[in-house]
Amino acid sequence: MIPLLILTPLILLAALGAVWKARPVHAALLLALTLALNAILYLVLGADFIGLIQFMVYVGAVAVLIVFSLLITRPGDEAEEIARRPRSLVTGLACSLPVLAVLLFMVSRFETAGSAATDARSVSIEQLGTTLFTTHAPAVMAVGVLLTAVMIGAALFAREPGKKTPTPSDS
Amino acid sequence: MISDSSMLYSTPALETGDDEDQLLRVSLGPQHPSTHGVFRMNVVLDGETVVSLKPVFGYLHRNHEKIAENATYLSSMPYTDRLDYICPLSNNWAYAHAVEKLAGIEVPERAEYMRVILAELTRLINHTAFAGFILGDMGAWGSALMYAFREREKILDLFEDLTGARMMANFMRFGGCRNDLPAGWAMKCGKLVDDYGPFLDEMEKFLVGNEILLARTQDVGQLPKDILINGGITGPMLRAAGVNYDIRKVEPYGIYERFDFRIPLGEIGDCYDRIMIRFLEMRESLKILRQALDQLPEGDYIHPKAKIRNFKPPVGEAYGRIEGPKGELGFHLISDGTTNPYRYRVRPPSFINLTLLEDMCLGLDLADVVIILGSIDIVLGEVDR
Amino acid sequence: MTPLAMLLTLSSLMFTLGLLAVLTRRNAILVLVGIELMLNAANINFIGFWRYGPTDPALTGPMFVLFSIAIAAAEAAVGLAIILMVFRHTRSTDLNKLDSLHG
Amino acid sequence: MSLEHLPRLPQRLVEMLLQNFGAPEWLVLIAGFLVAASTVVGVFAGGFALLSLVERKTLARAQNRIGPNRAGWFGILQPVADGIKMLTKEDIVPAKAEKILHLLAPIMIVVPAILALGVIPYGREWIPVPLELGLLFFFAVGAMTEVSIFMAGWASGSKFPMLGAMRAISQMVSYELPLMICALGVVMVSGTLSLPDIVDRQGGFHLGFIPAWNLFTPWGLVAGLLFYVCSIAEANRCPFDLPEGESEIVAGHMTEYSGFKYALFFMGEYLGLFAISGLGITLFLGGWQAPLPGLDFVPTWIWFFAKLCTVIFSFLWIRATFPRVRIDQLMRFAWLCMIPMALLTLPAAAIWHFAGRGLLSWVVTVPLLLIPWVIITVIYNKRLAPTLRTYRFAE
Amino acid sequence: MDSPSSTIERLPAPKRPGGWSIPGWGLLQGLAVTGRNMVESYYKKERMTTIQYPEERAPISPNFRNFPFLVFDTDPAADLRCTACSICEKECPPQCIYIVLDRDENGKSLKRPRVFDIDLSVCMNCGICAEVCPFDSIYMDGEYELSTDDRFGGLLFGLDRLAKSAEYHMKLRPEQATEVMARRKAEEEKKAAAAAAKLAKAKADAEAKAKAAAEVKPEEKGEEV
Repeated sequence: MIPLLILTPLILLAALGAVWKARPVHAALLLALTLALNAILYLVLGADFIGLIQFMVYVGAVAVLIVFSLLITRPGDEAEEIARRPRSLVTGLACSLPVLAVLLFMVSRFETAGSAATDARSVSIEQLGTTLFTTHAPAVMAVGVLLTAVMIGAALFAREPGKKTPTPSDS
Repeated sequence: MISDSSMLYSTPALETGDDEDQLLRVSLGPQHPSTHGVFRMNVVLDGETVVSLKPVFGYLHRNHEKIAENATYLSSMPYTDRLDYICPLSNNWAYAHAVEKLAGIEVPERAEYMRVILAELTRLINHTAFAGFILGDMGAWGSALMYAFREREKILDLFEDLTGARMMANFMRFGGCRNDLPAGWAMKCGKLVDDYGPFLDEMEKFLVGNEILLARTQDVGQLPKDILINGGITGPMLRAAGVNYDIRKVEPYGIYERFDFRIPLGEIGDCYDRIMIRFLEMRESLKILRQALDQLPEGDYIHPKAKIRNFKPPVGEAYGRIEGPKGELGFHLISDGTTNPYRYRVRPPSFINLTLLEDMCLGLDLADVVIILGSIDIVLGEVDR
Repeated sequence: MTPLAMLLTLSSLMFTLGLLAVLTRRNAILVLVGIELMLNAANINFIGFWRYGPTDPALTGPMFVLFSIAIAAAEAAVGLAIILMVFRHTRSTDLNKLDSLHG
Repeated sequence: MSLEHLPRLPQRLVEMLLQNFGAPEWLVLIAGFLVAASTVVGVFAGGFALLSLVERKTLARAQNRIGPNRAGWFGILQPVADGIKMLTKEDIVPAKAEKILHLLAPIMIVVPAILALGVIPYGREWIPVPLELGLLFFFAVGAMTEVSIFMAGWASGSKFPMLGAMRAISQMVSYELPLMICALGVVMVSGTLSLPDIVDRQGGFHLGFIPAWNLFTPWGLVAGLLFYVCSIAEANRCPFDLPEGESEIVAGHMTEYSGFKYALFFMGEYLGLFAISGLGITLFLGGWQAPLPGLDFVPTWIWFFAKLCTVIFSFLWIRATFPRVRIDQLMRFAWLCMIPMALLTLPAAAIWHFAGRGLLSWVVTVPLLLIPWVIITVIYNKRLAPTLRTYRFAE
Repeated sequence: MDSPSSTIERLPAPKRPGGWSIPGWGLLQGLAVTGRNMVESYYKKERMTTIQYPEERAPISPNFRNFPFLVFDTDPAADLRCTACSICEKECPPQCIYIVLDRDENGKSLKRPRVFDIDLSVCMNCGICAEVCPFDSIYMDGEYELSTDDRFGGLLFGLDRLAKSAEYHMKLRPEQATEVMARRKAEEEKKAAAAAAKLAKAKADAEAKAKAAAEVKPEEKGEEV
């Protein structure tokens, strides 16, 4: 419980930063921090494998990809972003606050309905593997197909449309 | 890439505006590990691809030409050492050659042989160091450079024995050389020439088949022949592209027509060819050295009537050029009959070879720029003068 | 507050934050950041229910998170590839400027 | 207590001391872990200092120089001198830098390297943190390095560091993939993610003298070689030192760093080198197992460090020889050569796992693994190979 | 120009066992070269050419030149060979020599320098001053450890530090010094002989004059009388 009490506000703060920070790279780095803290949360909860995978995939790949895309696209100035913030915030909050309300309402209802087991629980890698390839075998295959398709698709998308080198005649 | 010479001088003015924040403007130099001195390139990059490259030089400008016009003919001789400080003796010879042409001075036989020997040794120094430098530009942490310098030191020892200085030789005089070969010098030189072949074998084994070097240098930085000729490129760079132009053959000076040697010519003219041509040239230099050492006659090392003090060439004009290790090195002198030249002008091969840098680099990587610059083989002392 | 309730609250708040980012950000990549936050909020729920819920031999919670992570990675890869392609055409990642289908 | 237990000595001492004072169980445990961790950090910080000297000496010898020999006997105090120099230098933060990130980046380079060093089994008795998911943990913390390098490059607010960071990210992401795939084969055959267990599975000898290391199997040889190449790239060593690429982009992400922060980068780089070599040794070279039977009297950690020295010496030798590759060649090499070949080791490892070390396995896996080499050789000779240049000689 | 009588030669290609090049063969060859250098640098002198400078020194070639010095025969104040003719000052390429002629109170030249300064920070050790000197008075030194922590005074060499004895020259460059000494001696002898001859002639003249005077004396007297 104590680690949870420490982690939860940290995660929320980092997530808030990721949403709030005007400079895109800061937002992306804070996203990486949020995801890393999430991974620690999983470790604390006893899902070691999931936590490490989360760290590897999210921090090592997704966050880095996002950061890298930011580098390549060199997003525009933040002053503009800050200037139009009040207006966008109104619409944003108008849409998201009801969602939050509904969610929290459901959480409160659930608390009254459900009972929580508090015994320590962990999942061994062997157990996970066995389940993965027996109960969830079709899902694994589907994900495998999806990932292959994604790899090919991403490669096709990202490919330069015909390598073009600048020549004097361009100008 | 540029395909014909009509495009040569119309490199694009970079468009600004919408694209501006997508391009990266980088100033390579003047303090940069691989600009071979204080040289700067204003590079505009798209990602890592070069979109535009403007060389900026003059950081090492020493006013050589004007100083020479205000000093006696002899006083400029030590300054020529400092033009291309890798090969001072070639510079000495080029200047002496120009003055001798201007004043109509004869050079004794022995002095001519000494000059050939020294110039070819200088060529060895230059090309060996070149191989080391270009590997350094490629990031091969100095091994090749150290091997090159190890051998270079041996040649510099010879120079020290002969001229009294390792690099700033100040050795050639109008009508010969400053002093005679010390006893045993020719023998030492002969031994060096004998040992140099195995060293070149080792160096070639080290470099020529190296897959990374092949991948980095082949098809990088080549330009069509006519562009090179129009751009005034000379030396190994021009010969790597297959143009047979070597002043030792085209307009033989000194006694080069007496020696049996060949001019290696490449085909494509990329960085790899430039490296290879230099290796092959070194082999030819060794041949010349062998012959010159064998034929070295006795006699005067300087024309007996050569004047050291109060030297006044007759009124006139002369352009003397030699095949320096980097290309055509020429001195253009106008005399008004006084002790100082009226006009003194250097044609520095490094500088003129550098003019096509941007054309070679466009569309290539930042990493290629460094190699191409290395393959041109510049010395900033000569570029900036 | 039980730990489970706490995790659920955390996940709700994180989801809302993600939604907020999706709604307010104009930069397409930062919208993707919001989507990642929302996905992670869902994952927290799965892990929370697995940890504090009834025992499940099929390990549905961790399994779902595993698949969700795999799919999120795929989604990020494709999303960024698309954004990069759009960027190459329009020289911008600003969603408000991508209005060429606007009629 | 034999020499075998020497590295555990500090830990044991502290634990005994605390137990004598009647400290609670958890405190003893935590203190023991802390001391064990400090032992590892201490050993590798010393190793870093030593390597910085040995590297310079080795490179110097390869280049016919002597190398540092002025500070102390044979230059043994050179690292100390370097340290003093680094510490007394001015710490420069560029005006355009993001101050906090600029400070955090070097720290975040060192931390994952130290964490990664914590899970490697150095000897039979010397495993600082025996994690069940050790291998996964290693890669997970390794993932942090990319973010920190990006932070260094971006926070400097300068162009060369930015270029360096972009190169670093694309390089490390590309080479992490084959690295992990190569490790996956070992995991499949060993059936565990725990590094001590992986080492245990490589114990014993075949035919009485061939160690049962993973390297001496067809798939292990291929995967080991690929792992070796990838680890050079992951450690940003020559010939894949593009992120630093000193002749092109000055010092890459470290350009705007000076003094102690710069030293931290170096420390992170060397510790990372130790970690990745240690992992390679654990996965393919049998960890702390002795190379020949009958050598059991030697403490096992000595074997580990002997192997580590050999591997690191090979890194130095390569650094003394090879030029750097270009970024597009690097990426092409990763995606078109490394990854397909690494993927092929997976079925080979699977066959090995199910069919065992028999004739059948050899017959099937060797051709399977030779296919890409043959293809590459053919492609190399037909398409990529240096076109045999002809040179004319004008008389 | 472009179609030479040429022979075609293939380049020293990467070794190809069996006509095929194995990817990586060239890299292995490179490793072999550096490995060989690594090992041989421990025992082969021609591989490891480093000289540990302050403890060991490279032998200096007899021709080595570094910085000029002025020669005196016996006494640095009185018989410096330099006559302050300023030829070296004019010929010096970087103009680093500064000479002031010494004059007596009447403004008459004493044919020796009062000030003779060479600025080490400007001098480029080319040796032209020694070459052009017609009085054998300036030569190039072999001393090369001239660094100093005094930027101004320490780098400006005056007469006191430039003047070195003829013995020093003899020790430094025996061949050159012997030749110079022999030439100077011959010249001196010639001069002495000439002087002696002159003296003798003068004496003879004087004697003749005296004689003539004595001869004409009576006449003079006579005239006077």
